Amino acid sequence: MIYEGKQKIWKDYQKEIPDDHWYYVRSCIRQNFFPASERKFTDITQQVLGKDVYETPYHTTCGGIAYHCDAIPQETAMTIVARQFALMTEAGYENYVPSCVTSFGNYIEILETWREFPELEARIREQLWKATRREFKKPKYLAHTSDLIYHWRNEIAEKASVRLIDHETGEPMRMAEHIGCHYAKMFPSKGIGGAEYPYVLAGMIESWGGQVVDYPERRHCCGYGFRQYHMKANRGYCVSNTHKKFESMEPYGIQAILTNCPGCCYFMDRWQYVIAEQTGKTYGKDGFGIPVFTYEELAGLVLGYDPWDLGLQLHQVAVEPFLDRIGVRYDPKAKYLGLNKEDILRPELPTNLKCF
Amino acid sequence: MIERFSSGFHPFVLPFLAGMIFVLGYCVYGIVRILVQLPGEDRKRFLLSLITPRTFLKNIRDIFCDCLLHVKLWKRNRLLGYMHSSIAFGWFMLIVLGHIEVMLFLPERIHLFYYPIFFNFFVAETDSTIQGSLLFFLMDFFLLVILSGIGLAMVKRVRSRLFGMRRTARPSLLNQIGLYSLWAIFPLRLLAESFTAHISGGSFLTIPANWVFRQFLGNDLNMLPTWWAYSIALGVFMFVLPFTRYMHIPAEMMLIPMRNAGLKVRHARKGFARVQVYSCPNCGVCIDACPMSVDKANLKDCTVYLTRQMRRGNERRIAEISDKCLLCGKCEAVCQVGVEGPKLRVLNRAERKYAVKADYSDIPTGTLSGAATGGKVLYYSGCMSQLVPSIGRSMESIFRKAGVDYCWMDRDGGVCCGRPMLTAGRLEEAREIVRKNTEIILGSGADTMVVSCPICYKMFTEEYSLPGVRVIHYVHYMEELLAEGRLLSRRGDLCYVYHDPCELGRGCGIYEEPRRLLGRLSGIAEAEKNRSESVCCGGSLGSLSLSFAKREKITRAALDNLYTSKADAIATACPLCTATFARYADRPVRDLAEIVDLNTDGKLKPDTI
Amino acid sequence: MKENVVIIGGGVAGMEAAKQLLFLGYTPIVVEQKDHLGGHVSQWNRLFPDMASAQDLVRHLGEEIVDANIFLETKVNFINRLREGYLVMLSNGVSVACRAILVASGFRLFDAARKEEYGYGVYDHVITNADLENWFNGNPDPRVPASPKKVGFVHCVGSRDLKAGNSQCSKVCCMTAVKQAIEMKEHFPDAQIYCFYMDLRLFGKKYEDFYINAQQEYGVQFIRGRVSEVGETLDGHLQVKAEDTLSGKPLRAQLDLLVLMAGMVCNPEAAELARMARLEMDSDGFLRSADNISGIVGSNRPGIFYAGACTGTKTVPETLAEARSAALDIHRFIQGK
Amino acid sequence: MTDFGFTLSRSSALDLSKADTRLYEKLCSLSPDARTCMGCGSCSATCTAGPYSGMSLRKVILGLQRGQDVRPMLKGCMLCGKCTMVCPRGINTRQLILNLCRIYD
Repeated sequence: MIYEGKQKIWKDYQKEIPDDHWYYVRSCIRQNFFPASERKFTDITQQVLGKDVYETPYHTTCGGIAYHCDAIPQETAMTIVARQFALMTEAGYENYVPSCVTSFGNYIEILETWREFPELEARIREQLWKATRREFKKPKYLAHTSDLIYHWRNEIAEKASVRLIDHETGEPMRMAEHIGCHYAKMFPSKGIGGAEYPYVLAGMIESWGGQVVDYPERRHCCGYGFRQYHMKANRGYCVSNTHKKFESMEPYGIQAILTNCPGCCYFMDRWQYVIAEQTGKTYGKDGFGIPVFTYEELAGLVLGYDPWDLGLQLHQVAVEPFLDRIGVRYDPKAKYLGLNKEDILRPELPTNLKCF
Repeated sequence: MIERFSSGFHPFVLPFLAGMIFVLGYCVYGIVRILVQLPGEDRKRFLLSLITPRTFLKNIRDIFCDCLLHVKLWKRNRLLGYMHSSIAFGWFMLIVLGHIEVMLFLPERIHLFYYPIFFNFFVAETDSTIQGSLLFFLMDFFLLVILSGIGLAMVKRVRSRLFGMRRTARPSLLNQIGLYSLWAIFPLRLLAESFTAHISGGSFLTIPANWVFRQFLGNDLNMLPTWWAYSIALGVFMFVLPFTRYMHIPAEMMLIPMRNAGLKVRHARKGFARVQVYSCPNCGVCIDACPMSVDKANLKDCTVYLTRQMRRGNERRIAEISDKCLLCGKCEAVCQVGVEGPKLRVLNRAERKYAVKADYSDIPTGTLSGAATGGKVLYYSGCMSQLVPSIGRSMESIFRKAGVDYCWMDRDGGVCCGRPMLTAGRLEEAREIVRKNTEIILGSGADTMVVSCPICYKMFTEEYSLPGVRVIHYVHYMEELLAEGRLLSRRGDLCYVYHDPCELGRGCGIYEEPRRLLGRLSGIAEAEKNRSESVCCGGSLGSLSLSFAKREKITRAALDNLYTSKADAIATACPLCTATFARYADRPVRDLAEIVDLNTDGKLKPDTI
Repeated sequence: MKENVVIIGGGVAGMEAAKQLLFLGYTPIVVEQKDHLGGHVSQWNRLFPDMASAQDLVRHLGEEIVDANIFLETKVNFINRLREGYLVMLSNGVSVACRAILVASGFRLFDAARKEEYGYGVYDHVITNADLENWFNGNPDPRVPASPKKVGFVHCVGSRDLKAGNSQCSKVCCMTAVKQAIEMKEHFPDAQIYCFYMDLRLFGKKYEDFYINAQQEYGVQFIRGRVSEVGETLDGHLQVKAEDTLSGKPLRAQLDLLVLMAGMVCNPEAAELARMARLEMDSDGFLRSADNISGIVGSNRPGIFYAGACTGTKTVPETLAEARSAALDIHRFIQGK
Repeated sequence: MTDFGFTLSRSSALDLSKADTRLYEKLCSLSPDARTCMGCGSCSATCTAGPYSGMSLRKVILGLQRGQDVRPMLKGCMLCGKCTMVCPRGINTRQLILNLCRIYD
């Protein structure tokens, strides 16, 4: 691998990201999968970094899942998105940041479609007006939340109390990054680092002391696949894709995976359990899996947040071995205590995948 | 005549005697072994035929004509015929006359079978009699005949072209020993008898020679050495005989009765096949006949080399020769002895084991629904005809013109007839295909099956049992339609040369009917080599290993033969020949069906068809 | 005094045209940006179909044009239209008045790094056809392993690819791949060579023989399917993904070396020239010939002619033939016939 | 094994690096012209056995190159020789098939 070659490509794929004043929208599924991540995003940006990140409880889904499951036509998705933009316009913001990669891709796809077919945009404006009496301005800047964390990665690194370094050996942690398909595969120029060698997550890992490890199936889908997953009969196909990724990853000694997509994080975490149950195979050390983190979680960890406040107990794959490696202190007994310090019950332990 | 030695024995006869005993022993062993190898049914049939008067007489006649007089060879090439019959028949006569001499003059010595051979050494002439002079004259005469034959053989050895042979088989070392010892026998006999002639008497050859020799060799010291030499030559010849091509002499005498008994080759290496292999005289006629011989690389793949390699047991070469052959059957057609080269090859192929067995269970056999009911004609064009669509189209047109109620069995592709599989030596697979087709044909309810491909036709007539179905070749069928007036012929102005497809001519013996049919419709010319001498087009499915490039030479040679006729176009009756010739021919190539269709009208007016 | 003809580009087209113009009695002025003549051919090793030496061709042409005015490391600064003819200002300060200009600016090899998924410049063992020729010329390349066991050739890199900005076929790459595959097998007899192709466009004299030979004698396997992505394995091998379209199945292969058959795109300098001399560009990004059948070497401006790959992808013999044709057309133009 | 109602599906991908091509190489040593197949499909289009058994010589050769088991297809061949007639590369297809039927073990 020629690192300079990658740097050259990264240089070509950069985008302008304003430093402040963002209108923040949440992801549908993340709020259920990893609710703490979105909460911590606002914490980190607003409190730690002191940025103006605004959100409103009135925003809805972007329609992306329904669109990718062929449940609604694109025009419907466009009208939903138009309403989101209207909310942003009404709040007085012009920088739009969704927390979901599919939303991000959906917004970009819609904006690019409108650019190509202005008459469609006009029709959507009309439909939005008829339905809600709202008007909107298109966002001046559109970024994904991972773009923002990437943008502020060095500021986070400066404030960090933990680095992605094995505190026993001093070696950088070996980490893989996994980018959601809808982040840059459709519009490579809209992602940091492009589609083939995206830099958005790699940049965070590098800034925070870890080592990015490439493996042949890095670009492969996580194994969610929207409508494939939503049909139970097709889930074997979904998990096979994940299996393929982990098989490819296996020889590289990867200690954690960083993702920027709600589905990827969830499925790469959960499917490890399914694979372990079906094949008996686990991919981490000593029977553990490989923990899969969101960028907010990783940022939270290096900033010294309590792992259980970051919601790491909601991961299927045990995160403790990773935390031990990088020297994060935690109270094992507090793992299954809720925010109110009361017991939230314990999950049943899997047969093959080692968990706590 | 009196005996010179009261013992009736001299040591010089020992080499001959030993050789004779060896060869007789070998032959007895060989005959027993072959009889054992024959399947029981065949053995019984063969032994019965030997005592059946009709076949007995036929055997005698055939052996006399084929082995001694070489009648077939005479018909083909007089010079070669004379050469072979002079030696064979002459020698035979010497032996017969020798026995007559003994019986006449010293009947008590007839049980010593060296006596007739060396008669002149053992006797002294006391008075001359008419019978004696006549016998002596005949002895000298036949010796002269043999010597003339040997003289020709020597010339042939150096200048085979004078005998109309471009190529001859290269003899191996043992064969050379056999050859030279055979050549030596008769001059030595002449010398020996000549040296003895003043004692034993002689005739026009030996007496003058004796006089000449005595002029400068005043004593009888030369006598004994020449008789020794004569005996040794005979002994050597007989000792090497089983290991040389001269084995064909006894083997052929076994082959003829076996053939007359109606035996078939059933195993590549045993029984009848073995007799055939040993019967090959290595004359090499098949080399020139073989269409592959246009390419020097194939010269050693003719039948003569197959039999040689089979005698040697060289499996690699046997496989190579067996696989390469086009199975055109010409070597068999020209063979003087009747070695079935193609059949031996197919059986050799059949010896091979295949790990992947065929499975045709997926082929449905009830597919001809709505096909023929009684009286309907089933037409089978064969796989290859699909690559020459004009054949099927013409046949359909002919059927329509003649008002025939027909069903084209394999219009949209059907089951192969099985002959390619059979000739590849995969007999079980071929049988399976035959079973499938039999089911389809019998299930169709048709009573007549017209076959246009000679490959398929041969297969259907030889390997199928189709009770109630008349399998008819399309040439015959078209002739019938013309004869019945259902088709009206009209002469075209093209002159065709007819190429005999191997499978139709040599394969099925159909030579004249296509010519008769063609002659009614157009001008017809003959190529230099025609009928049973016809040259394979080179496209034959018989060959397993000949590459496309190597076939081209063969095709071009076959075309060159056809061009000798100066005809405007080539007619043939085989889709494979048509497709193969069309690739390189400089003039149109048409199948008979197409020509018939072009040059006939139906009884019905076209608009009512 | 002999009449000047400016030839822009000192590749084989410019050199051949210069040679013919010298013969016809003109003074060719060859303007070449690089410090040597011969263009791309001078970097090549052997030329199909006869495996002739590329260097020899360039050397022979060079020997033939010693009498021409050759300006190396020189660019055309601007071209002015005169009453009759043109005034060409060169970057070395020379200005030439001439009645005829021959544009022989050639092509540029597609930048294979732009097909990011193939990892040219990123992975250790990915090279281009040009890199391989350079290696054949005896120049060491660390990307070529000492004894590769499996080598892949990817056809159509930057050709027939809208996403790469070139929808045209580059015409020579298929044959170059077959040639290079054979040469690689000659260098590494134990290696298995794979060619990943979309269509094999082997259109020229004896090209098909090369193809058959590559299959039969060199055991090169041709896989119909475009490589979709390349990854690097732990031990430095390349993992290539494609669809084996003839099997209808996805296909993976681990290779030791991957050679990208970079296509031909128009030299960007040609666009600059076109702007200066008001020449028309064609939809394929190359200069537009007056007529694509009978007037390949003509332009839309009187006195300006084309030769070689500036009007489209060309083989070397086609380029040479066009150069001769252009020289003759220039002669006729100047003679006023 | 926990029953999830679905299982890992086997990858249909061909792995050239893992393909066992010994049989293909063996075939090529017996029938060198097998290498010259360019996948035109003439043989399959004309095949007598094809409609019954799915026999396709093109797929047989390709399958061998990819290390697949091609026996099921071979079983249907009747050796009729049409493929030999139509092959533009002049491959002796019948010999190829016979050789292949022999070398399987």
